[in-house]
Amino acid sequence: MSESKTVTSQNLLEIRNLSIGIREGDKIYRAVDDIGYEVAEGEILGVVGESGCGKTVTNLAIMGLLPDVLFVSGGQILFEGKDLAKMSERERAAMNGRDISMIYQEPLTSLNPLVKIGRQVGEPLRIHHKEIPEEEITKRVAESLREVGLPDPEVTMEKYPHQLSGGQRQRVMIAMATICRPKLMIADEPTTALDVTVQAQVLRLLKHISRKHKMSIIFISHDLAVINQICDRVIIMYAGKIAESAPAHVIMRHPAHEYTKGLLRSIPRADSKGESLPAIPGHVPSTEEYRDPCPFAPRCPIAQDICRQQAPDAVQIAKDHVAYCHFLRAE
Amino acid sequence: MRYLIRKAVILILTMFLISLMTFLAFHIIPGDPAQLILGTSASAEKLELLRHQLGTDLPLWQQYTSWIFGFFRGDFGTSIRYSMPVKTLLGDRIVVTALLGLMVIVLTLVVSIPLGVYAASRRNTAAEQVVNFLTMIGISIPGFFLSIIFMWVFGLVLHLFTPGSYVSYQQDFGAFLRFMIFPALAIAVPEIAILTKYIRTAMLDEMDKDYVRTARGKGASHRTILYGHILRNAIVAVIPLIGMMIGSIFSGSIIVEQVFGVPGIGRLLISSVTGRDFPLTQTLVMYIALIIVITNFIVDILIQVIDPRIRLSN
Amino acid sequence: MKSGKIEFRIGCTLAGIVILLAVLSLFWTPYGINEMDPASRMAAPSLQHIFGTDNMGRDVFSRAIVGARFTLAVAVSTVLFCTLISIVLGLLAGYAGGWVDEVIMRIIDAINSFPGILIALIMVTVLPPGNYTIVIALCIMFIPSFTRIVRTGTLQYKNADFVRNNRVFGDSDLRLLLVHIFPNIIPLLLSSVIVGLSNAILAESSMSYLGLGIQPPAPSWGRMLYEAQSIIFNAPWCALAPGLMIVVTIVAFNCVGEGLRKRYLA
Amino acid sequence: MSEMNSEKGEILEVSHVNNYYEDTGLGIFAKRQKRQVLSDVSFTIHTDEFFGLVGESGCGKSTLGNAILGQLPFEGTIRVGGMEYSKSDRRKFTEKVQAVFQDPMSALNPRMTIGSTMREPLRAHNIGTREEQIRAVNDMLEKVGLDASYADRYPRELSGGQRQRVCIGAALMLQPELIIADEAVSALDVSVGAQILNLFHEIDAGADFAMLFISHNLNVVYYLCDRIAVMYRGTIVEIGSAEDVYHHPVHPYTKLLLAAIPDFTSRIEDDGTGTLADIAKANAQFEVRNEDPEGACCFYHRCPYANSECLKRPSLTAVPTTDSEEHRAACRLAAEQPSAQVDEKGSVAEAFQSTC
Repeated sequence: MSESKTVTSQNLLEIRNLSIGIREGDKIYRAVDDIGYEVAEGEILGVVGESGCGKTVTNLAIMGLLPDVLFVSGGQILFEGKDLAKMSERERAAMNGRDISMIYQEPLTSLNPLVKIGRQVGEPLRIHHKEIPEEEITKRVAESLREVGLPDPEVTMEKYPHQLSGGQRQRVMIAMATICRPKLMIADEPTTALDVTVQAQVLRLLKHISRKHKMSIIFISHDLAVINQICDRVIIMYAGKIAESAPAHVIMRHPAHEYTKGLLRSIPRADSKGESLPAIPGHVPSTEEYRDPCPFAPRCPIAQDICRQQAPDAVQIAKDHVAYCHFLRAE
Repeated sequence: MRYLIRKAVILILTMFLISLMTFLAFHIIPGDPAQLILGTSASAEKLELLRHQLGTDLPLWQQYTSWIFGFFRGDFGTSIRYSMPVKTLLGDRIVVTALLGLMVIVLTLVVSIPLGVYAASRRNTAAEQVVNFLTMIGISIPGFFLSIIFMWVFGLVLHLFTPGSYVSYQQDFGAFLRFMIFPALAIAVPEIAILTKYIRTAMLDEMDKDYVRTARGKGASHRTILYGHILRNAIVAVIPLIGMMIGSIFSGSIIVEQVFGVPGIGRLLISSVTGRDFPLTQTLVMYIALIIVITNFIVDILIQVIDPRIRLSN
Repeated sequence: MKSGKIEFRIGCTLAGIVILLAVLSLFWTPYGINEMDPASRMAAPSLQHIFGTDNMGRDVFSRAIVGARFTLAVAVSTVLFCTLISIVLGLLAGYAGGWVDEVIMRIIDAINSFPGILIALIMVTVLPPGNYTIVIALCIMFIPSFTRIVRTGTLQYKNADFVRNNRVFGDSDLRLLLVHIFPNIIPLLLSSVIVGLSNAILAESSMSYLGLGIQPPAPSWGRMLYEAQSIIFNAPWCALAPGLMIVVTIVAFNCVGEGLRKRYLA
Repeated sequence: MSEMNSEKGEILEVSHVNNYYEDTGLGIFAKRQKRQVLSDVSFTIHTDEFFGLVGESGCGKSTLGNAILGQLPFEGTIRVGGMEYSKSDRRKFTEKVQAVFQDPMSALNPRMTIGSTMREPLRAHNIGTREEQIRAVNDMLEKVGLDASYADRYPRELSGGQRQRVCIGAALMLQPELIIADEAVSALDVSVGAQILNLFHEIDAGADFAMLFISHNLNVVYYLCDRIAVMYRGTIVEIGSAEDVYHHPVHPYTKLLLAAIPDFTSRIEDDGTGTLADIAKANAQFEVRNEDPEGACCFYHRCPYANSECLKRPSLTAVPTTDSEEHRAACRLAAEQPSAQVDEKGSVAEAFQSTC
């Protein structure tokens, strides 16, 4: 689909024609259908989409954490040139936590309820850097907890997950995910379960750590406003395909794809009080339902027959702005 | 602390209910025990004498209170069939059943935990199916049938032990153990099956939890995740069930002691039941029920201490 | 769930065979259950005597299938009787909560602290041995576990969103209980009842073995095993036949119960 | 419409409602604490008005919603259309107030068809014969944007948005005067949520009913509601017209909420050179001081403007505003200065940073 670009600066992560299948009963469906995108060094990439669009599945594939019903059915996941999809379980495990790490939406269930915070945060170090002595690990854990803004880390280390608030637990997750200074962190809706005031703090923290350690982040969310706060570039996904990809300020101000426009218009804002929102009709097709070549066709205001016959190609609208629609012209 | 007091009050209340039920069962329902023992043809004076001896001529609540206080003082009344104080009858029989119970518990834990963990770690493979099939069979074999099979195969065919040749633990502890391993196994097989199934299910539940995905995300090896994270949580989930095992072990021992001729309180209970020996049966029933209630109480406290979520709920 | 289906099918076929044999024994048995043929005492299994004969020359197969009838009858009546009581107790304790729940659960805990066989032994001491006594005894033995299952189900659904929704619609508590909560508990209850059936068979045969369950001359698996114990060496089939029948029946119902549970809860 | 309510009469009266949560704790070491959830909550909703109740999780807004529906005990009085909830006459009360809850996935009985679930309210109040009920259900299905064919389907065959439409339809079957919507769009995708918000507009035009719209999202509440109350730790800290509360907030917590909501105008900028101190300073506005004196203003432990005067819990005092609707805030700042104009986000954030 997207032809491999001329060799630019070595991208940290490159996804090429990735497809992920899902086994339901004896039938196999496509959860992710032939997508491609890149993440540069130190860049924060936003991945936006509604439920069932494949945003989480793609990133679980990068981490090699796909549950049994899901499998990579095609394409490559190149991390620093090495294809993760072809790696063995052991090689992947060696990279997880050291080069790539992940934080999740529900901080409470993501921590082991019976193990103290200090021990869990230090675990990546014990796994990947066996040479570091125990006191040094404790020191690094304390430093890491302080960096994520937790007051008196020595006390927090002795506590159990259920004794911390949602915001504190998410900070512990960030500390755990950054203690080995990985090059890429995947954040799967990290602030969705948090209060808006706590969310603001965690977003600020993530941006700070990313810039300070030149750590790229793939930030997954369904909330465009949150994405706008923190991301450099954004990818809009719909029903397993990429609809549009562009820098954040471009997506927010002059989106090209009809779906992105619909999403932006669906969000109630200060100036839309009173009038009815121009919402997108219909609902997202689930993996079992039939999906047209352009999956947005049934809900798209400008859809024609061609959309139901042939998948749209990538249209290069601007230097860093690509959209997949038959009715867009390259600049 | 308030929770502990509440739990203790419930314990005492339950023990009171048990004593009430036992008393009711043996005093109200059967009508006149003297009549039942001496049969309908007995003369009025003999009945009167026996009633007096049994104390059944006193008003009910008095009988109950004297029985309860007697029970705590260790005076369990005299057995009709053996015409000697119940206390001496119990004596070493309790130790026999206790040792048997201990052997069963040890056997069950030693076999079930590794088996359950193995089955869970080999998820969706032939090995797991085999373990499932074995546990299914294990649960379905009645204790007495298993005992008869053991007696036949190990005793008569393989001559590993001679059925009916019980050796008291005072005389030769080694021979005692060699003999007792078979009744212990007969009781343990269904317990092993049940506990293995519970451990496997608990492990599988934990495997789908988010913190396991986090651990894999940290690059932890399959082994560290299985034993470091999953097993620890699974054990905490399984402990309450171990409390329930005590009850079914007692049931098992009642039958197996009878088949193997092991002089424990189980066998004594059956002979007292068939012989309609009320004071003896009543005491045994009360004794066993209390032990079970107390062990459940201890297991309940044990869980509080182990699970930090409960111990440190702020 | 594929594995759920296999267990369910195996369970149904085995259970079907046993039930068929039990029903058959109502009309026809190869030999009279007490018909002694002194000539062929302790004969090995052969064409005339599928399961061989015991030390009194009686046909083991005939006695086994009649025994199946009695054992199943006791087990089924126990489970039915006990399920009815447990549904009432469980729904009440789960929904009413407060002291009602406390009282019921204390009684349940007390009964539960008697090991199963013990309750049966007490009942048999107190009431004359016979089929009714054993049914009552087994019923009391199983009330605690059944009531707990119904109570947990009720608690789980009592605060479910859709029950709260219907309460806001104005439904009475009774209607909430019977129309909304109970239908959702049935699948779980059904699989536990069937597993309960196999436990009842296990318990009944143990009691009959001790001579406290189904009284002779009616044959029962437990009693047959007791009688076969003494001649186990030279006529093992007398013990193996009823024993294996018990195991097969219990495995059958356990498989059916497990299959149902997996299908509904998967 | 019952004539008792004048044109601008109250449909819902909540006066001095308090509610305590008995935290028995699980462990043997846990002490039995009594935690206050709602503290002295009073407000009224006019007939045919959309009233927004906004606050973060745990502030007691859902507790209040359930208290109004009579689902949990409370001190103080709550009257809906002049009638207090009493267990004995639950049916009469439920004719006046109905509810739509957050999670459409668990709001419908999985073993019941959509049609019979929607007939449930009519059955409970035995209104009409079976045919009339079925027809009423089909009409309602059209009204909420579905069609009669959905009546004999089961909940598992519907998407989240469709199920929420069914819940709204069921809530409207009895033509109640008040609907409590507790986070009705929070569990839905953005595009589906917008459809539901539009649905609320359409049905408001048709039938006239009041709605108490509970949500954690101030933008959604501002979009949909005429009046808004902001809640923090069980207390109403600010109440007024949507315009006043959203554009002229007075209470520091409301300002903090507005500053924290991510929007499309501002972005978090950070070049990574900042030290830990800078980060702490930037987050200062959200920091929690540990002194939380008894009886003081509920926001005392986080408020940059707090002083000795705030040790006595302030009551809702009127704010001199241009708008006719009454605008009150539980803060000493309310009376002193006209509602500070919030020109752009920066100014509020600076206000917080400068004081710590």
